[in-house]
Amino acid sequence: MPVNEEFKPTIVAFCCNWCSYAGADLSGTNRLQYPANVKIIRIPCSCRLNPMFVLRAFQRGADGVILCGCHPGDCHYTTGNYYARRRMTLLFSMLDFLGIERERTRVEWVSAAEGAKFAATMNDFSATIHKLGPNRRLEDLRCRKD
Amino acid sequence: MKKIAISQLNELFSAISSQKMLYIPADDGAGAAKFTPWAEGISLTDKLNTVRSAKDLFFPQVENLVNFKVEGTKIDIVENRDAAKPFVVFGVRACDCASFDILDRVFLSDPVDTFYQTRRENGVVITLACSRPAETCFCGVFGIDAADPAGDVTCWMDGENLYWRANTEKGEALTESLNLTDCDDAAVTAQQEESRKILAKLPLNGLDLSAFKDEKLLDVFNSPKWAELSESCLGCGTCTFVCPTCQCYDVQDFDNGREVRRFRCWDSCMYSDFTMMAHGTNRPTQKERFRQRFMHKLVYFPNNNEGIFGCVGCGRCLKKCPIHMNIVKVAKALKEEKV
Amino acid sequence: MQRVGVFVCWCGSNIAATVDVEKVAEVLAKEPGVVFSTNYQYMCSQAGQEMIQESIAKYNLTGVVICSCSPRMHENTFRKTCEKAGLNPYMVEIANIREQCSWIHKDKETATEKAVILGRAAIAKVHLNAPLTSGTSPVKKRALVIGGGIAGIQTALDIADAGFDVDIVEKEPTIGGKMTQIDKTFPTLDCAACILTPKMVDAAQNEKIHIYSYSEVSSVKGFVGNFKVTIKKKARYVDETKCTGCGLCTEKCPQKKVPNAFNLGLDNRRAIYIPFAQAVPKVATIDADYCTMLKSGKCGVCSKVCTAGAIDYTQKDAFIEQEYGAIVVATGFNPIKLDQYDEFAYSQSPDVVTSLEFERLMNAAGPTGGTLLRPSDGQHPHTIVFVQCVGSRCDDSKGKPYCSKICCMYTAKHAMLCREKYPDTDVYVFYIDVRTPGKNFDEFYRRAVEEYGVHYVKGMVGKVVPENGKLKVQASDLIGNQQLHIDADMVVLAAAIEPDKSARPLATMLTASMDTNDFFTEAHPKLRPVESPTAGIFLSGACQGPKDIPETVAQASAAAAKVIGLLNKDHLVCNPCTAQPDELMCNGCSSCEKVCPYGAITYVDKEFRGPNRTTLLRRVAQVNPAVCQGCGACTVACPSGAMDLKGFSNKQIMAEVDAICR
Amino acid sequence: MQERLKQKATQLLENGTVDRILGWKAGEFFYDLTPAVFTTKEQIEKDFVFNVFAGANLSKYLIAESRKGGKVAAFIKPCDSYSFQQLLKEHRIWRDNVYVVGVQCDGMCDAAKLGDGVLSVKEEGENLIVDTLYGEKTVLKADAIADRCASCKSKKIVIFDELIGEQGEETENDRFGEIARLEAMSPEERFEFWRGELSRCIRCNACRNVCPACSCEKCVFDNANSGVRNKAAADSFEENMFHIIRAFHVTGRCTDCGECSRVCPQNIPLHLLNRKMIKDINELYGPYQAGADMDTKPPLTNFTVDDCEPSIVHERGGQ
Repeated sequence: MPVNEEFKPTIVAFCCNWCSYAGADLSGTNRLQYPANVKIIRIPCSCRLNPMFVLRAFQRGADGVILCGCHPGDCHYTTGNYYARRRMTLLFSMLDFLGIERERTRVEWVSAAEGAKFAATMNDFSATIHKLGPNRRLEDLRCRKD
Repeated sequence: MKKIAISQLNELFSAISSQKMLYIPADDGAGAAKFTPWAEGISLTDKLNTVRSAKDLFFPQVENLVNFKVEGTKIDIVENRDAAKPFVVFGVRACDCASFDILDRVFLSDPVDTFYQTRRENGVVITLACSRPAETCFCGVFGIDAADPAGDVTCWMDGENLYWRANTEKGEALTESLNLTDCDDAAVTAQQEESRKILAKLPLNGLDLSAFKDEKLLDVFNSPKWAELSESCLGCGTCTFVCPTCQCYDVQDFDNGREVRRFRCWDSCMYSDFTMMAHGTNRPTQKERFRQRFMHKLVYFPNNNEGIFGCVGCGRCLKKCPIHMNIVKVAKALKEEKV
Repeated sequence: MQRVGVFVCWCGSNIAATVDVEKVAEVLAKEPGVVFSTNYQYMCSQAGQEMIQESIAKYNLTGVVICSCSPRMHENTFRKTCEKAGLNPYMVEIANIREQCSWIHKDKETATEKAVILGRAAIAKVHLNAPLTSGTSPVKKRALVIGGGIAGIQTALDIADAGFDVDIVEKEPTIGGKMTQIDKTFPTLDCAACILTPKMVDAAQNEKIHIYSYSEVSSVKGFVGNFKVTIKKKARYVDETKCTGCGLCTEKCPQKKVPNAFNLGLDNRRAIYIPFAQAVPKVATIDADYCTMLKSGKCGVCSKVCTAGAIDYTQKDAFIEQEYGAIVVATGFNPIKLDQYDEFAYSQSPDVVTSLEFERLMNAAGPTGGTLLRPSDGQHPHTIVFVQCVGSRCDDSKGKPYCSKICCMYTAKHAMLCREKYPDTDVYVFYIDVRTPGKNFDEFYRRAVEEYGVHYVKGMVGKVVPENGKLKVQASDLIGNQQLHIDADMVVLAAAIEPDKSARPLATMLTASMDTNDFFTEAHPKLRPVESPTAGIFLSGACQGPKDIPETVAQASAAAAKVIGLLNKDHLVCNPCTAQPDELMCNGCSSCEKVCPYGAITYVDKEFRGPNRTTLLRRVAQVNPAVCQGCGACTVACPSGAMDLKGFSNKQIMAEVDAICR
Repeated sequence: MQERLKQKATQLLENGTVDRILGWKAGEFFYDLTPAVFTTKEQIEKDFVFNVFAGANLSKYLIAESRKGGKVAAFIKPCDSYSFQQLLKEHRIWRDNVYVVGVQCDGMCDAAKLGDGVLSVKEEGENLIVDTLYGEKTVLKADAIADRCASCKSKKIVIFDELIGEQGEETENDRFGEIARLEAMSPEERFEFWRGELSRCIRCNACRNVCPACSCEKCVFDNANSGVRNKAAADSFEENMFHIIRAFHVTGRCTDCGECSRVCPQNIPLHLLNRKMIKDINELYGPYQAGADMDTKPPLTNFTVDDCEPSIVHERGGQ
C-alpha cells in the first residue's frame, strides 16, 4: 500500500449528550465540514467513557479515539467530566507508557455553542491521525480489513 | 550412535532448519528458556528446561478451528486451519517426551483430534538427556529415565560432543540427511552412569503413589484433606498452563463483524467458569476444582489408562505455583491421611 | 435478536440531496435482524409517523431505527410515535444522518457510506436495547426552607401561597436574617425594617407556614419527593407557647454584660433577650453561656418576673422528624472576619468598622439611636473614609477571589446618607472599580458623586494608623497619580461576604454540591440557576452566590416556583435510563458511591445463596432510580462491571463501536 | 522470629482471642511455603513457618477468612498491611473478625536466585547456607533478596492490633527509577520492550488472582456477559488489553506490594505498569499511597477543578 495514499483513518468520537453532541449538531447546522471518517457515539456524559471502550475501538480497527465533553465546570451532571479527565489522563499515560502513539488519543472540551470548535477539532485530529498512519500497535489482526 | 562436536552445533541446527522449521530451547531474555524457532544467532539455553513445555508445539494455547461468514440468513463455513508444516523440536527432556504418550492417549483415541494429529505427524522430536536435574524433578517416580529419554532421536551432550541416536523411522530419515559422525556408546554410557547417580539422589524420588492405584475412587474423592489443601489455592491457571500433560481446552467464537472466527484455547480446571453449563457450574468452589485437577491426574486418568498417571514429574508446577501447592504435596497429604 | 425496522428520512432535500437514501435503506435491509427497511420524505410528518406505526404492526417490529436528524431534535417525537403503536419507547434508536452527515459532507458517495455506517451502529445498539419503564415515586406535599432570612421568608410565603405546607428552620431566635440589621436599602433608600417586618409577620401568621426558630437541621435522609429530615430545636429555656414577648424579663435580668450580637457587639444586652423589637417569633431566649441560673443555679430573676410562667430552666434540645417533598436552602451569608487585615487597624481602633457595623450605627434602632457617633468617644465624625473590596477580588489566600457584588451599592448608600444627614462630613470612597449593573443603580451611584459630593477615589488604602484620636489613612489615587494622606475620624471597611458556616455541613447532609468558595452549585449556571444538581434541593438567596435584596427576592420566588411545580405532582416520573448494579457481581467497595453526584447510591448488607447451600452476607450497592440522573460515572468507577447504565449499557456502546469500526 | 510468631499464634489460640491463625506452612523444601490456616497448637508446632521466603501477602485471604465464623489472626508484614488497610477501605474485609499481628520484615528472598538443585537452606546471620544436589554453598542474603524488596517503599505497619518486632518507617527507595528509565525511551523502544514482555504472557491469571486489589466477585475477563471475556490471548491485542485493563482497574488502589511480578511464571515485570500509574498519580495529583490510611479519597474517585488536562501526556513527552 502506498504510504497513506489510500489510508482513510477510522476515528471514533465519543461525545457527551449535553455539550459536545450538541456542539457537533451545531457544526452540522452551520454546515462546517469535517472528514466523514469521524463517527460519533453519543454517551450521556464524558464520565460514561469506560477505558474498555477506547481499547475496543482500537481493537476493532479505529486509528484514533477522541472524547468530547462539557468544559470542566459546565458538566450537566456537575462533576462527570472531572472524573473523565483524570481517567483519560491516566489511561492515555498508560498507553503512552506501552509505546502506543500518544497522538491517537485525545480529549477535547466542546460546548454546545462551539460548533466551529468541534469541526476544527475533528479536522485537526483527523489530519494528525492521517499523518500517523494506520493503528498497528493496538490493533487486533483478526479485525484487519485487508 | 552418532556424534557431532558441540562447536558444530550451529551447523547442525542450520542443516536441520534448512529442511524443516526447527525449535530449540533458547533463553527468553527474562531469565527463563522457551522453545524458539531457530535462526542464526539463537543458541541453546543452559537452563534445565523450558517454562512452557514442548506440549505447546503440538497443542498450542490458541488454535484456529474454522471461520463462519454470515450474510443475511446464509452461513458459509470457511476452513482456516493453520497450514500443517513439518517441524523438528530439539532438546525435549525425557519428562516432556513422556507427556506426548499421555496426550496421544487423549487426542489420538477415537474421536481423533485431527489438529493435534497433524502436528504430531509433522513433528520430529529430538530429546536431550538430563545430566543436571533440579530438586523438583521426579520423573523417576513415573518410570521415566531422564538419562535415556525416548523420542524420534535421543541426544546426549557432554563438554565436547553431542551424541545422537535415532529411535524411529522419522528419526532415521532425519539422521540420514545430516552430516554426523559414527561413534560408539562409551561416552554416553559414562554420562548416563553419572547422571543416574545424581538422579538417584533426588529428594522426591520416594514419592509413593501406590495409594491411588488400588484405592477406591470414592474414598480419595471424599477425603477431608481436599478442603485444607485447596484452602490457599488462588484459582489461577499457572499449574495447568505450564503442565505438559494438561489438555483441556475451550472453544470460543470471535466475531469481528464480518466473520465469526472459531478457535480453541487452553482452559484450566482451576478456573471458576471451567465446564460452565446452562445450569451453572458443576464445581462451585475452589475445593471441587482443585480436587478435579489432582483426581484427574492421580486417579481418573490411571483408572482409564492401564495405571498410567497423568503426570510426568517435570516439576514445573512445583516451581511455578504462586503459593507452592502442588501434586507432590497433595499426594503426600492424601497418603499420610490414609496411613 | 430484535425484529428491526429501519426508516430513512429524506428530510426533504436536507438529507436526500447528499445521501442516497434509497441505497441506505437497501443496504441496511441486509443487516442482521432487519425485517423491514424503507425511506420517506418526512418521517416526522403525520404521514411518516403513521408509516412507522403501521410497519410496527405489520412486521411485528420489536426495534425501530430511524435515520434522520439529531436525536436531540426528534428522538422524543419518534419515541411517542412508537409508544402509540404499542412499542416500548426505548426500543427506538436514531441514526443522526443530517447534522452529523448530510450537512457536513458534500460528496454523495462519502455521505451515503457514512449514513450506512451510522445506521448500522444504531441497528447494532437497538438489538441490545431493552424495554424500559419509567418508575414513579410519590411526592410528600410539604417543603422545608432552611434559613429564615429574606430569601427563606419569600420562598416560604410563595410556596404557602400556592397552598402547600412549608416549614422554616432558622438557627437564630428570630427570622429576618441580615436584612433586619440593615438601615436603609438601595437604590430607593426606604427603610429595611419597614419592608421586611410585614413579611416576617405574614410568615408568622400564615397557616401554611411553620417556623422553627432557634433550630437547626440535624440530619437529612431520603430523596426528591421523600426527604426525611430531623430538626433540632435548641433549648431556649423559654416555653414559646407561654411567652407573650412582653420583655419584662429582658429588663430585669441582672446579667447586663452580654455583647449584643444583633448590634454586632457594639453594645450589650441581658442574658435573657429578644434580639429586637419586631422579632418573630417574639419570644425571649436565654443565652446559656451567660445565664447565672443555668451556670450556677443561683438567680432565677426572669422566672420570678415572668407572669406567664414561661421560663423553663430544664428545657432540653428537642428533635422533630418531618417529611418533605422538597428542600430549599437559604442559608445566606456573613461578612468575612477581618482579623487578617491589620493594615486597616480594624482590631486596633473601634472607629474602624465594617459596613454592617456602620449600618447599626446609622440605624434608629441601633446602639446610638440612629445618630452617627464614633464608637470610641461618642463624638460626631467629620471625615469618613470608606474602603471597598476588603477581602473581595483577592488573589491571595487572605480574601476571596470573587466580587461580593453588594458593596459598591451599599457604600454609595452609606456615603450618601452621611452627606445627607451630616452635610459637614467629608466622605471618601476608595475603590478598585465601581460596579453598578442594576436597575437604577448607576443613577444612584452618580447621585452620590454628583449631588452629594462624595469623593470617589480610584485606588487602594494602603494603611490606617490610629494616632491621637485620628485615623491616619494612607492611600493612593491612581487617577491623580498621587499619594493621599487623610486624617479620618472613621474608617468603614466593605468586608467581603462569604457563605454562612452552616452551609458546608448542610451540603454534606443534602449531598448537594458546593464550589470551592462554599457557595452551593446550581444545576446549570444559566438554565437552572435555582436548583441544586441534587434533585429536590433548591437554592434561594446568597447561599448560591453574592446577591442584593432584589436579586435575592427574585431568586427566592423562582425557587418557590420550582418547588411548587414539584409539589404539584402526585408522583414523580423517573428517568428510566438509570444505573443498575448486578448484585451478584458487586464487590461492595463503594467506588460508585464516591463518584455519584446525586447521592443515589447506598449500600446494604444482603444475604445471598452461596455455593453448596451456604448463605453469604454481602455488602451490595443499591441505586435509587428516583434520584439517579443517568450520568454513568459509577459504571466506570466499578471495577467488576457490576454497575451498568440502562439505555447506554457497556454492551450497547461496544456494539456501536464494533459497528462503526467494522 | 519464627519462634516468636509460633508462640504468639499458640497464645492467641489458647487464650481464646481467635479461632484460627493465618500464616505460612512448611513445604518440601525450605523455600516453598504455602499460606495456610492453623487451628491447633499441634499444627502450629509441626508446620508453622516464617522465614525469608514467607513472601506471600496474606491480606487477600482475609476477604474470605473474615467472613467465616469466628475470628482469625493474621500475620501481616509491612507491605501486606497496606493491602489489608486498602481492602478495609473498600469494605472487603470484616475488620471485627480479624486480629492483625503486625510482623516486621527485613526483606524476602527469591528462591530463583539461589541457583539449581536446592535441597535445603539455613539462615545464618547475613548468609544463607544452601545445600544443593551439586554441593553446599553460601549465598549472601542481600544477593538473594527479591527485587521488590530491594526497592521496599515502607517498613511501616499501617494497621495492627499487636506488633511483633519494631514499628518501621517509610523508607527511601528508588522504585520509580525503572519507570523513569522506560519513560526516557522512545515510544518505539517502549513498544518493543512491552511487546517483548507481554508476548510471553500465558494468561494464567496468577497476577490477577494473587493481587489484593483484584478482589472482584467476578472479573470482567471471566464474565461471559461483560463483552470482553477472554481466556487466552488470541491476538497480541488481547495480551495488551488484559494488562492495560487490569492495571487501570487497580489504579489508585494498588499498594505496590509486588505480588503480581513475584508470581508471574514468565517473569513479566507487571508491577511496572502499576508503578507507572502510582508515579503519575503522585506527580499529577499529589502524593498518594493506597492503603496508607482509611480516609484519603482514592485519586480516581476524586478530582480538583484545577486538575491537569489529558493533553499533559502529549505535552510532557514520554514521562
